[in-house]
Amino acid sequence: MKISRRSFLGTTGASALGTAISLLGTPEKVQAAKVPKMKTLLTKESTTICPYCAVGCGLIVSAREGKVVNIEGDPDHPINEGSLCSKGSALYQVAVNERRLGAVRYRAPGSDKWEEKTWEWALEEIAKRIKKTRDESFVEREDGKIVNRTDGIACLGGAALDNEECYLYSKLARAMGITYLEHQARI
Amino acid sequence: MKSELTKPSIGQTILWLLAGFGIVLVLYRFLMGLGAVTNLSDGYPWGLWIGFDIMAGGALAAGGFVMAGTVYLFGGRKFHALARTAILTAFLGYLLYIFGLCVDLGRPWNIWAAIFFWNRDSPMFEVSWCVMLYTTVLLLEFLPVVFEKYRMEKFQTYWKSFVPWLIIVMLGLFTLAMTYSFIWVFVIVLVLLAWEIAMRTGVMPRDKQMPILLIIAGVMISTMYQASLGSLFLFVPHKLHALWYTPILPLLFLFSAIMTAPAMVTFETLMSENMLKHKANFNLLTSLARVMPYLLGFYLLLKVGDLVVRGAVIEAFMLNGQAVSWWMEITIGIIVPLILFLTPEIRSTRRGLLWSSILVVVGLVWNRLNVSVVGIIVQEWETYYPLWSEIFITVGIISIGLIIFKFAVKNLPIYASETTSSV
Amino acid sequence: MKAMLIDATRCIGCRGCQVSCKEWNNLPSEETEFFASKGYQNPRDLSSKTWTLITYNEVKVRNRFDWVFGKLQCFHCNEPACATACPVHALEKTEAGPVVYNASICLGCRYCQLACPFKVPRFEWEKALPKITKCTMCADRVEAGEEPACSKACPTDAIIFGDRETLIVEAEDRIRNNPRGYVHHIYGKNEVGGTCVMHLSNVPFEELSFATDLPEKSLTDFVKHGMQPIPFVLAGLGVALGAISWIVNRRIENKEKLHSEGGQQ
Amino acid sequence: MMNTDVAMIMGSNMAENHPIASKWLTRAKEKGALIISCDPRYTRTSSFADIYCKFRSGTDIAFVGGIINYALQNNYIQRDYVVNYTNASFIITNKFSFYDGLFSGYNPNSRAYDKSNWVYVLDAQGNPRKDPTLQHPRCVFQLMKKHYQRYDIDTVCKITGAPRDVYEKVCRHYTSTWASNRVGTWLYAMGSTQHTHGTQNIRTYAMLQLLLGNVGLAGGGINALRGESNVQGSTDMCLLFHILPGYLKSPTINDQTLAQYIRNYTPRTNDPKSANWWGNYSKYIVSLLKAWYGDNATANNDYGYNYLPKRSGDYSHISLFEAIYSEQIKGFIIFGQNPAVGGPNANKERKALDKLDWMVAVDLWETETAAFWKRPGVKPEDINTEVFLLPACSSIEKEGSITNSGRWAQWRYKAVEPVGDSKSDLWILDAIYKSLKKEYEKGGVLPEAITKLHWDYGNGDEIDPHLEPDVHIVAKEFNGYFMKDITVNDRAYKKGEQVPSFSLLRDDGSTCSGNWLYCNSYIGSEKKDNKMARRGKKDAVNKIGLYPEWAWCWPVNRRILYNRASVDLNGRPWSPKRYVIQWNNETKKWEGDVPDGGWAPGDRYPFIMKPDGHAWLWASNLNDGPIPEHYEPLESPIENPMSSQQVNPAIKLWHESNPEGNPVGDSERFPIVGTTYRVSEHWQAGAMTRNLPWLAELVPDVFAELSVELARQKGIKNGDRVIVETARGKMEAYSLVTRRFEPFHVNGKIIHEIGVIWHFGYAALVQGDSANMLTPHVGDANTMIPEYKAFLCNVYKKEGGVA
Repeated sequence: MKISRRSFLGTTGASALGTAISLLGTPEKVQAAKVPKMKTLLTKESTTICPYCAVGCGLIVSAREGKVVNIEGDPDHPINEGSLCSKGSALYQVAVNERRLGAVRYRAPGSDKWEEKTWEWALEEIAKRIKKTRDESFVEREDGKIVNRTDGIACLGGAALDNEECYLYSKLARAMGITYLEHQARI
Repeated sequence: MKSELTKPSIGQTILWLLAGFGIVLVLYRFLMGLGAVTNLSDGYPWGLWIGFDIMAGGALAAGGFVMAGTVYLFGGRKFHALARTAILTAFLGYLLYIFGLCVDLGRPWNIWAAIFFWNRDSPMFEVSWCVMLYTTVLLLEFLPVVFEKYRMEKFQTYWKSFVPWLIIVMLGLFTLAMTYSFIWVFVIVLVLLAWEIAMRTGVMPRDKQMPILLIIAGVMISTMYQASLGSLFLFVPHKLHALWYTPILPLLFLFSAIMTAPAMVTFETLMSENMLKHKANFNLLTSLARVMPYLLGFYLLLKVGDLVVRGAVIEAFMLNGQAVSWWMEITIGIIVPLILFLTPEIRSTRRGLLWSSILVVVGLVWNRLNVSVVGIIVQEWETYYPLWSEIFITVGIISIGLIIFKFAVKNLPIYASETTSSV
Repeated sequence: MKAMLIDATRCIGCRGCQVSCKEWNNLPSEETEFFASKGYQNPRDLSSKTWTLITYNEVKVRNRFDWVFGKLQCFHCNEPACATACPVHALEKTEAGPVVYNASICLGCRYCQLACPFKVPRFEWEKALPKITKCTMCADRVEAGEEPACSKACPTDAIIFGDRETLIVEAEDRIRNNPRGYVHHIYGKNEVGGTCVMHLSNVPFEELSFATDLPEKSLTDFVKHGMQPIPFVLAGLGVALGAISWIVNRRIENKEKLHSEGGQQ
Repeated sequence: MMNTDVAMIMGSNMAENHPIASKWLTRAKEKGALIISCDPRYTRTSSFADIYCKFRSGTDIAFVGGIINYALQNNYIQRDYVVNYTNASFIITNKFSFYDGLFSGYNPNSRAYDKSNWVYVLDAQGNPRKDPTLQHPRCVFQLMKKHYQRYDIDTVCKITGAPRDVYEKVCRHYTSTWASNRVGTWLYAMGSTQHTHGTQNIRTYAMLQLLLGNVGLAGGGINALRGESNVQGSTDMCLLFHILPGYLKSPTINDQTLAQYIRNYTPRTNDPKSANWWGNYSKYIVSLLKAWYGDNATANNDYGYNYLPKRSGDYSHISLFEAIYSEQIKGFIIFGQNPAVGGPNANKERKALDKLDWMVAVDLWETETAAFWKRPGVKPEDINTEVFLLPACSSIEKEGSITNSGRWAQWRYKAVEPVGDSKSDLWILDAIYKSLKKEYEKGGVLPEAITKLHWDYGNGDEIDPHLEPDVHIVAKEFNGYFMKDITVNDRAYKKGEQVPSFSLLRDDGSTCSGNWLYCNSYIGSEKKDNKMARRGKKDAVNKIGLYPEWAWCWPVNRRILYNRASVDLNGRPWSPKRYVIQWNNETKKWEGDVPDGGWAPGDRYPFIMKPDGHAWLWASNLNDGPIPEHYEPLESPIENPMSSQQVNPAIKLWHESNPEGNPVGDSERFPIVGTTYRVSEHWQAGAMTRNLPWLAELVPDVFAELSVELARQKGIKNGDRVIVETARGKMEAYSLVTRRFEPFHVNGKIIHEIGVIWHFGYAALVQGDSANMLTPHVGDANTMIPEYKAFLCNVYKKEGGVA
């Protein structure tokens, strides 16, 4: 009868162990997966309009500590209602891109490389160039009639500028007497 | 012996070089990522390493549990001499296997997670537990050799009394992990306890050296393990070629592993004979060989029968790589050795036995590669061939295994046991 | 359970979804080459850096030429094979619908890749500390009550997000209202037990390179019959092995006893 | 767009280049609208359309002329609309005739018409004579009918290569919008304008839309889908040689004084029912001059009129580059444009840059234009141009407004500081002006034009890198403010107060407004008065998507132009369910959108910007004919089947004066029609997209699309490297063999067409050859917009070039 007593003890021991573990909880559902928090939490949001085509979609820029965290469609905007094409969706990489120009560059005649320059230097030099070319190529009269124009300088571009910038560009170019003023609407 | 050590043979030099090169490649893999040393891709996430090292390696190490079972459970005591080799090979095999697994795993440092995060539905979870448990079992089975060598009788006594309880806890936990059910834990623990108590009380005979529970656990876990390697592929009815995909894949894996065990033991014994100039008991091998035709024949029936039942016979007669590979597997691994083992002239020579066994082993490796690599069809433009570095890492791991094996048989009483502990 | 419905008849192939996915998930770009075998499609396939991808399919159906755009991404199965396959629950289906990933316990065994019927999980082969990656259905956004980045970006509402049941009704309505304009099948409604990303199309789904030979039952069911017998086998083996060894050893013992007794006698 | 019944997309690949616009067509489609896509190539837009009709590049006039003929022959026209709101009933002088592709009055030497041969016959009061029955043989309607009789379906299909059955279907469906309650919209873009007859292309669309009564209605009109975010705004601000902000004409040598100028450009009418809005011309120009020269602009100095340059000739893009090439122009200032990729005959434009003394380029990136001196195939040491490349900041790093295609001016805010040392263009312009002023204060030629400019934008006279100009001051200036205290209609306005509407602008110097069209956009001194920044989400009552409280739309927030044409003579909308405006008989007021003038229905003609108040089916002011006629592109594979005039007789032929600089190819050597276009993933010359890794990934290489048939003929496989060659240059590209291009059966010949994307160049993250090395230097007869969309080329496999 020793046997049965031993096995009985063993059995009770095992079941006691089992109950102990079961009190700790059955591992029926192990929740190991984690859902991360939105990356736009605690960011400063501002709206903008897409700089690509002229549909004029609205976007929301989220920035944290002066760095862009996310750019996505503005769901309140009546034109795109939050949606964006591939270009609009990639706007983030316009803001965060190591290929962006971060300094004034100058290429001397005949040189094969860029040199970095300061704004002060560049603006002064540019003003001198403009003045020289304008003064040299200025036509005051043609066939005896006043024309007051600068034939030696051309201005191009602007379809990606803001209205305010275009306006000033237009104003400045005409004041310089430039008639060769064109931009992307022509091509 | 000494002269051998001072003047290593050419073979040994090559072995060391291959092992060293393998280690270098493994280091490179951990620095540069898997992509740097393998041709694996998202379409073929598993390649040579899984197919050969894990699938085939795991199956080849099955010699351990089959021989242990035969000797200690099924009364094949005359094979005791072979059992130790088999256990050593299996233990070594599993150590290398774990090493290989760590090379293949993308995040091996997380391997602990498998102990704590249970997913009983995952065949991979079962595989990982089986590997851990069976390696422990093999270690426990192997320890007496060490004790013997260093005459640590006290440890041996502790070991003998401690092992059965450890086994019961291990299997209990394993059952819990696989079922999440305390009823099953209770059942399993009860069964094992009953045997142990029966043995302790003398109701049941017990082996003097080996705790039977250890052997039973070894066989149980191995069975689970071999089958679960097959279960791994139950997930891919859409990816695995119809020649191989079958609901009885776990059974086929289990049976082919058992079937290969005698061949593997024969092969190992004969190889170590050559290597160590040690004469093995040839009669034992021939009696093993007598079992082989039955095993092979049954396996062939199982495979073909399965094809017929699933109506996939036609697939074998298609003109494609898979069909060719299937025929190679069947021919080399089953039909030819079946004929060879049935031929007494071949069966009774060392050379004949060696080559027949090799064919069976090759056939098994081929089968595992077929299931895990060749039979997987992902996208028409995606293919997989192992990169040279994959092959060299595999070769390197095998070389390390051989070096350690040689070291072990030289320094541990593996074959000596034949004389000291005849049963 | 939240889900997405993708209607190929509305898609214009602008790839806003593809880029917005990268934007939201901070995914790097791939260095690609012009991929000539399938029109404008690029990159060639999903990868650890590309979780969703538009495919370009030139199709001629019923004598009408059509250019149809398909979208590849995680299907977020109702019973995901990847999550079942994962030994450690590193991949898991959340109640909200998305199947999410936790790298901190992932072993990198890549069994999920093998198990997934849609070839979705991708591995970072080039990294020393790699991860499994895939579309998360923007689980973070969904958790916060927003829709995923791709469906939000879609200009033509080809991707819509909502409750799975509602979307199935919507899809059925679309087919009913325009029976000539659709293949009468909601891909993902029943495939592998149902998925949370469903597709509608005007051309057969195999033209969009979708797997059309998938079973209707969940892949997990295929594995179950391999996993469920485990405790029975364990218990059975325990009993059987013990019994066999008992019988065999007793016989041997008896024989030996007989032997020794006989010898003694 | 979502209000339409039929949408015709022609000359635009909207789904690719304006994907968000397709959002609204999808909505229309949901409501049952039919989408028609006409394009030489099956595009992403076509994939989304119900009907796709192919036609050969450069044959739009024939294609649409055929539809006009179909409408006229079957009487599918909205008669009330045509009679009352267009000049269909006007009688034309008997000097007009048309024979073999030429209108009367042609002078082959000057390649120009004497347009007096096309004018209206006037009655005793000086108003045009009309025949409301439209039966008079010389009325516009009958002349048109006769003209387009020649465009029968067979002829059209022969010219365009369109399949007959599909073409008929297009005609039938589109003209179905003649019914007053059905509306069709017409969407076009650069595919229509970039031709030697681009203006006439658009005219054809407009004529058809007028005949069908589709202009001025919600879901109607002809809509240009513009490519650049602010190309509308920059055009409103008139960065073009021929106009000043607000579409005022830039003075020419013949406008010696302000009075002369005003006289020359103020249209007159004697018809009391014509609103003749441009009659206010003098108010707008004087207000502009006041904005520019401020207190220095007085009645005594013609408000500074003579500080403005007077032009004598053509200064358009092509002429500009010809002038650089001939070394007339020495200095070049470029703000965010990349002609080395985007200009026609880009090789030549690049070479032209070598001849400059200096160039100032302002951009976010190092563009092909800025880096022209290190382009492949040249030695930097041979190029003596000085280049200043100034870093501009991106749109989210500054504040300001932009105007979209629908004329909505919307405000953008600054989210983060500019990258590195980059600055807003506003700051750069401000700084350049201040530096220049400093130079001219020391003297120079006509320094007053610069020094007397009114320029004070809130950051002082010194250049401070950290102080941005106040963009609100600029916005308030172009809106305009009162220069002195005045009282208008019993309401007193203080000096400095914002002008609330352009109807209050004056020509006595008491108001200023930099751009009269933008008057009403910024109506007070506070930031809340900036109507461009409004975010009201309320739609119009009948939900037609006007959102009158979102941002601001010129003029005076009017969302749909010529909306008085959307109602009949009694003020009842043609299509009541989507009315834009309607006359309420009880309140005697208009409801809905801001009407084009508040007069009661029938009191004024709806087309208020035209001196005769009617929409012009007949346009006697165009250089190349009062009604459109089909001519072949400059380079064409066939002879013009319509007449012996091969090309538009009124275009300037640059190759005749300089055959080497501007070579033209013939169909012997170059039998294939080539065209250029964009893809959704890249934008314009590519600097803004090819530098973004995400977009570079999508389209990493330049490619040429060609048909399966042509590929077979040339032995080209999908993915091969091919060479596309024209008389001007050659480029290398990947081939994309596709069934989306099909050969055309044109005039008994099989004509192949291939297309190349043009975004690529030798700078930026991903590079490739520029398609504009292929395109010719030739422009439209009226606008000088270059012909990018149709040229002749050849294609062959690059030896050893396999992908």
